Amino acid sequence: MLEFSVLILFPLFCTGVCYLLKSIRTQYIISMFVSSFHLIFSLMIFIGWYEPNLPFFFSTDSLSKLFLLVISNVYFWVVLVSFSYLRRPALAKSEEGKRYYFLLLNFYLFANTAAILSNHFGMYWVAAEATTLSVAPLIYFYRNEEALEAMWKYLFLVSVGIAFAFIGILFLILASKGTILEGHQLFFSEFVKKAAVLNPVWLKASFIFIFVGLSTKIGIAPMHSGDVDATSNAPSPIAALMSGSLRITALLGVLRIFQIVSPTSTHEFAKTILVIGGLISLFVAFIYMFKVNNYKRLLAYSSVEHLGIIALGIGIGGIAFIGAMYHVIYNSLNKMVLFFTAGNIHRKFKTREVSGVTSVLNILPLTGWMFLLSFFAISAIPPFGIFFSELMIFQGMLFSDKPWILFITMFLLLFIFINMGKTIFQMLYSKNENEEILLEKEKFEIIHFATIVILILLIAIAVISPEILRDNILNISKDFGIKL
Amino acid sequence: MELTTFVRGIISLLVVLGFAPLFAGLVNKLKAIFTGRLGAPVLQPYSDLKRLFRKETINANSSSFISVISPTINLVAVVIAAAMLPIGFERPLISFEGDIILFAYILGLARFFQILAAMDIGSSFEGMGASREAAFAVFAEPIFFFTLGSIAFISGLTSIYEIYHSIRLDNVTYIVFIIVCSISVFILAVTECSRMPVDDPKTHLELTMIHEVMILDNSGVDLFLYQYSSHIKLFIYAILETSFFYPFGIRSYTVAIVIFVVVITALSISLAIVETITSRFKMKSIPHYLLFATAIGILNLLIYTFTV
Amino acid sequence: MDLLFYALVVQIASIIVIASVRNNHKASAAAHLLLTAGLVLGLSSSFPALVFSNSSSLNFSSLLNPANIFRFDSLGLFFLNIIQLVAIPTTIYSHSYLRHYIDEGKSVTSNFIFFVLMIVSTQVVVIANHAILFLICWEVMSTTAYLGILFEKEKRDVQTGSFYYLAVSHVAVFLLYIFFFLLHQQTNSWLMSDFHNLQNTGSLFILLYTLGLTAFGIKSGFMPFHFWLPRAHPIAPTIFSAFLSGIIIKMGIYGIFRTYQFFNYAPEWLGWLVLGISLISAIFGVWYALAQHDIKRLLAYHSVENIGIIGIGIGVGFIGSAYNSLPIQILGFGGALLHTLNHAIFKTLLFIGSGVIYQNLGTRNIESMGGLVHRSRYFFILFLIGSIAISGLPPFNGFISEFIIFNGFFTTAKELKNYYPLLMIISAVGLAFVGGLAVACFTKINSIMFLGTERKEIKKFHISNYEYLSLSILAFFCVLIGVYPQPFIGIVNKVLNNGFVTANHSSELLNINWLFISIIFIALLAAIILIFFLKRLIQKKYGKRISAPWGCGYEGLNYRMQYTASSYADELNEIPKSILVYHKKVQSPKGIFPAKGSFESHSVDLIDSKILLPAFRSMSKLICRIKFLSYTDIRYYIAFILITITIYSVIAFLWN
Amino acid sequence: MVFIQSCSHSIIQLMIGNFSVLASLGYKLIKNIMQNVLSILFCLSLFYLSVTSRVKAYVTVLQFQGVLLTVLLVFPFIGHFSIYALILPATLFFVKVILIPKYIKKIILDLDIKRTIEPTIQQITFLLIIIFSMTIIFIISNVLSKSTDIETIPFASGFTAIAVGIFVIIYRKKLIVHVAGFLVLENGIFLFGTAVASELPMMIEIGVLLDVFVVVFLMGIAINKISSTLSGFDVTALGRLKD
Repeated sequence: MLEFSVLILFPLFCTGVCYLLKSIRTQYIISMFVSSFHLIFSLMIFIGWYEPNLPFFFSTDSLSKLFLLVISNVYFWVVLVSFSYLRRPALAKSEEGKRYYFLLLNFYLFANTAAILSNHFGMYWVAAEATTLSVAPLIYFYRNEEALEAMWKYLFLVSVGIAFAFIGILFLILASKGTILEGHQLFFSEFVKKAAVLNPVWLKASFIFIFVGLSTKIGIAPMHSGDVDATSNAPSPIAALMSGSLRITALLGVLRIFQIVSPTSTHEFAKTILVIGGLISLFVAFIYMFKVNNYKRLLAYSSVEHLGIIALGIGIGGIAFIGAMYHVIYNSLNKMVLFFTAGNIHRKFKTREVSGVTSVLNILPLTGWMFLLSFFAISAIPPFGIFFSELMIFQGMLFSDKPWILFITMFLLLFIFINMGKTIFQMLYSKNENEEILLEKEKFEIIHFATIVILILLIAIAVISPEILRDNILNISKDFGIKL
Repeated sequence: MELTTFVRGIISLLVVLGFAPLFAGLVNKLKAIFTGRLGAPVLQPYSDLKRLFRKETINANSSSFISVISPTINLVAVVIAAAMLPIGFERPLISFEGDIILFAYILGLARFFQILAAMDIGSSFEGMGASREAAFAVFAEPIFFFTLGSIAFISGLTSIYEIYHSIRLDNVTYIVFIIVCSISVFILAVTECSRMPVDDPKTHLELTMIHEVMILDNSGVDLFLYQYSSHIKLFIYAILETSFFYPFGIRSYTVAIVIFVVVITALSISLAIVETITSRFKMKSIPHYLLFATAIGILNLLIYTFTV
Repeated sequence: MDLLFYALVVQIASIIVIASVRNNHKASAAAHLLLTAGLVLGLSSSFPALVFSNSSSLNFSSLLNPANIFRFDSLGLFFLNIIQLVAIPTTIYSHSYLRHYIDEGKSVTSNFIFFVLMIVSTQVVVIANHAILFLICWEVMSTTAYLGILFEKEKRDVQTGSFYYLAVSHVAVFLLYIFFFLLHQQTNSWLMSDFHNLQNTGSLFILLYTLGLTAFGIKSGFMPFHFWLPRAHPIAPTIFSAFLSGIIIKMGIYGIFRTYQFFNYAPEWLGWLVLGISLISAIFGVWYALAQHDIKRLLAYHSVENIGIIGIGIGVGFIGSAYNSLPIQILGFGGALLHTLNHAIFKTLLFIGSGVIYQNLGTRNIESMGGLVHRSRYFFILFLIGSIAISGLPPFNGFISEFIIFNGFFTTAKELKNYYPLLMIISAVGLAFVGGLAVACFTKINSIMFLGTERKEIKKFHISNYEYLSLSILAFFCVLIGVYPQPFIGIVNKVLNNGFVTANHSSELLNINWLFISIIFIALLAAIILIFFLKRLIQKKYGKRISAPWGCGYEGLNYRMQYTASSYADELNEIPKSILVYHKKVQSPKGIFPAKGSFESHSVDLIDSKILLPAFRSMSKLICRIKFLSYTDIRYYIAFILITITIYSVIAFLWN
Repeated sequence: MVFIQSCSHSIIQLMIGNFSVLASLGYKLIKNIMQNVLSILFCLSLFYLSVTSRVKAYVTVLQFQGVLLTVLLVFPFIGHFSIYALILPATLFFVKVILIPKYIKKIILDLDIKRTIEPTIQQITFLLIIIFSMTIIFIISNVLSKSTDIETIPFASGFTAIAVGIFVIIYRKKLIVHVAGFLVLENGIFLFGTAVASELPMMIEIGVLLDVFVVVFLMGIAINKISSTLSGFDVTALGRLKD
């Protein structure tokens, strides 16, 4: 029960506490407390120092352990920088938003953890929808037109999408009709064990609906729009949260159904669908990169691109699957840095238009360098982690039965890199003609500290390559029936 | 290297150095005769050199040390090139595998410094000459490789001495090949030594000159060195030409000297004839002329490769 | 070899020094000192390793080298030596270079850090044995070089130029990914030492070879992949452009050698392909150079030319390999290796020289220079040595390597007979042509920059002792390798015997009499000096004076009447006008009282401006027209869900 | 209209067919009949939805559907009644029949939204689209029911409701109508769920209901904000976010 209370009940409890407390500082302290506890616990569970035994619809396996650590980590950093973010002066309009900020964050943590630890599709669905609900008001944090529109679009699209995922779950029930699985109430663990008996027609339908439905949340094209709108208009910690953990939570649902599909005859079909989704995502990002004018949107599209790569990796299987798992970790870390630094840039320049941002490296040297480095990191330049994970995915692609995918991917990635680089470098280097920007020295804030630590983490995980992580990922791939 | 070979090599070199101005004088004399003039005596170049030697040296006030060392380098480079040439059947002073490359490149060194020295003055006349020299030299070098080089490639030998020794005049195709080669070398000589129709050494209009305009600001010993090295250079090409017709099988001094004198004279006559009957090309058409020579080389080579 | 490891540590330590010390000047001095010490230490460990010991016995102690991720074979050590040798003078120069910026109040810390990281990662690239380590260092090298280029990042051309570089590196590394994956698949190992004898890979063979050669060829700047060099080199800070041109593009050559080593065999068509591309690179590289007025851009094109010359050597070596002919391989590869060393030396010399000029005059346009020889004669002499060397003229090092390559041509013709002599003559003529153009080009820059009179007023022209020192070191090697090539030939021989040709160790670079060449060159130098002094004596006797130059009777000669670089090269540039994209703007004086006339010439890169950019522009225009998938209306978003589900269902329906 | 007639005729045929086959099965039969009848009613409400042009009618339809679903849920417990089993239907009734419609009505009143729905295509076309998709869904369901044990009519009706919900969203401009469309979709899923089986545990079902309610609640707030800040009630007000 300890783990259950720390991971799930405690955040829920703190949601209530935050509602009662007026002082944002106290809320922050409590949230910090919750998040650090959560992180420590996730880490302990991950390392194996603590063997969790969860009640009701919850349980853990290698996959959820890994994802729990990822989201917990993202959440921790987001909460850490949130307070300094909220104290920024330019947020007069969003006093109301500040009041509910930590409350919603705590609720988000609760919902997210519940989703990840759930062992039941119904539970997963409820929790995943709850994450949408907790994030939607946070998107509207700025209280302006764009944020409102983004929130509406996100809320609506994701709700519809997730409703489709529910249909998919119902199809899964149908698939189990007349088999020994009937009446097992949609527990993953049961389904995975005896997946072979499932009716293939309904299984396919189920996979399609769940994948497409959750795609709205993951941001797989062509259902990426709501996600992109939301990520690009949310405050940067929230954007980081969405890119780094919310998408991952949704991805978990797809992985679950994929895991069920794995031992069946539908496997190849599911893989093909994932590959198609991944390629379309890459293509969408590729198109967008030719006409960028909003740098937060750029980052949101970069998320679409990378989730696309992950989907590709999962779809290709083999070593690419392992690469995709690594990519999940690295991408979530990397996106945090990108969004944090983008938030700093936004604060200084007060615009999201690329054309309005100039000479970041001179005006905000620290942020600028971090931004540059994280761009390198996201472009798979070593020694940052994404290099390694992408390498594995590429390798998997090349030796799959469809090596041409690699060439398409590389072509698209190359142009994404070129165009993204063009935009980002323009922001970083071009001469400053905006007189209003004050040239004061950038202060070292907690957000800088966070970005530096995360970047170091990004290198360290890749270079040190902890045994425990590798074993875990190998276990996951074993669960998915992947032969290496 | 044996001492006697060394001594003979030295003697060959001295022959080249000694007779170089004579050849220039011979050409000038013949040319004068063909144009109906009396002309200066054959030994006039010697007197000229002697005169220059004793003159005061004047350097331009904008010039640098390049102008000072360039004549020296020029002479040394040309002399080293001359030391690689076989006179008669004797092994030259410098002869090793691959000396043909050194030969071409050492002349390139001389040219490099001559151009620099010309540009050193900072006058547009010298600049003009230097620019032309650089441009034409670019085309001259391929011609060299198409002629002498082609024989080297065909025979598989890379030393000038051995290359000439490999020439066999008993094959008809080979004779044709050699004759066309010699035409190419002739064109090369005309270009490199700034003779008609590429350049007019006797003109007095700065705008139309190549070689002469480059040394416009030199005098005294500097001019002496330049003139002397240009004589040597002309003679080098003459020897290159001569050696095509030299029967290397016969090792007799008498025959050697006779043939040498005869061929050199014939060459100077033909040079004089060409200089008499042609006029200088327009500057713009000189590259075409050189490309024409290159084309001859390629054609020649094709004929040879596919018939022999 | 642990010493090398410590040397790398010392080099990296210089980062800490510069980052931690507050006083800028002192920090910079200390850091440079430390870096130089580290490099010298490295050289002192890698040079004996290359020359004296048997490379198979070299290794880090096992603690530092888990799973054999490093290795020290002769090829790697050879390149390691080149890197360190060139890095030392560059570092020395860097000290005085960065001091200027410190004086201006600009922070140089980051730039120095990138410099160090670049040097270190480049060194690790050549000793890396594990393919992934190789790729990592390769990328770190490219990225730090990119960051270093960005020193004056506010400038527009710096942004584009550096970006070209980055994008091209990215393409290259993508190809390398595939290359190494395939090698890994073939050999089931990630260690380069296990990649060998791959000629039996069947259909993959051609793919592998082309991949490797293309990827590394892009990096080294063979045509048509050269376009990034003239973009990136001019805008980089001098220390980086020197290192880029001197070393980093050589890493591509290193890669090509390694690729060959993996297969240990090259088919003949490949030899011809490489030879052809290299000849084109060499000829048009130098021709493009001739049309430039920006000194660094010009030198960048010369890098293309020299890479072409190296490639010619490699091509000859490939042909030798195809026919299993030892002498051809030795001459071809040997010439290429030696030229790699030589080019690293003289190109660094020239780039540093151009950097010194740029720093003093504030311009890279040679048209506005002139008469610098009167400011500093010794500087000119050093620059001149580099120029003569790069033109391949005796008695300096450039000649030696070109000489070997020429010999390679001769030997190929001799060994293979048939139609080979003809093809070899054409190649030789091509190389000779390149030499001629190089002479034209370097006489142009030397005379326009240094000789004549000053075209623009020069406020100050100061060259520090560090700059002299670094230039002198490089010039010393130019002369040394030129005049006394034997030991260097010996090293090249060793490298060849230890990695390429399976011959016995006694095979010298054939029957070339290097001693003879040394004697000739020494005689040449001696004779020049002798005659020079004789001339002095004569002049003392007959008099010597200085006077105004001859102006056809016109007395008012001034600096504007000098020949310009444009006019100088015009005649030659006219010939391949369309390839050079050579434009002229002529305004000739007309009438009785002529107005001001002018003449300008420009050349832009054909691949860059006529193919690449238009292609990219039309592509982005086309793609921007795609409105699909970018609607703003939420109803479309919902419709997409429906459509996607329908399509997927149809796929499911059709699925067997 | 002829088409509708023939369509409904076939549906009734189908229903009667089931009726006669299952006549001997007692309780299960009654359940089946009721399920089918309710599903048909559900479908009819969908037709009404597609031809009406009043916003309030949407709310009424939602209420009606809520009642149908409640009945559908209560029905199985007629035989063995328990308070515990009534929690879910009660919640459903509360949420879908009382809370949400009231809330939507309040929004409509508060914001003074125009009563007509401002369709983007003609009503008749919309109806045709719905009939077309409905036919396809019924045919597919019929085919599928041969291989799996599913109740064709509730299954198909549920699916039709999902399709109608989507079409309402796609072809209507008003945001409040979008919300209604979303709710129709949810109702469809619910109906569909009951057709599939009552596999889901009650906790989860209630969670789902809560989620739906909160979604609608948040949407309501958002519409409020949109009308105040963007001064518009339909999608044309939402066009700021572009690539």
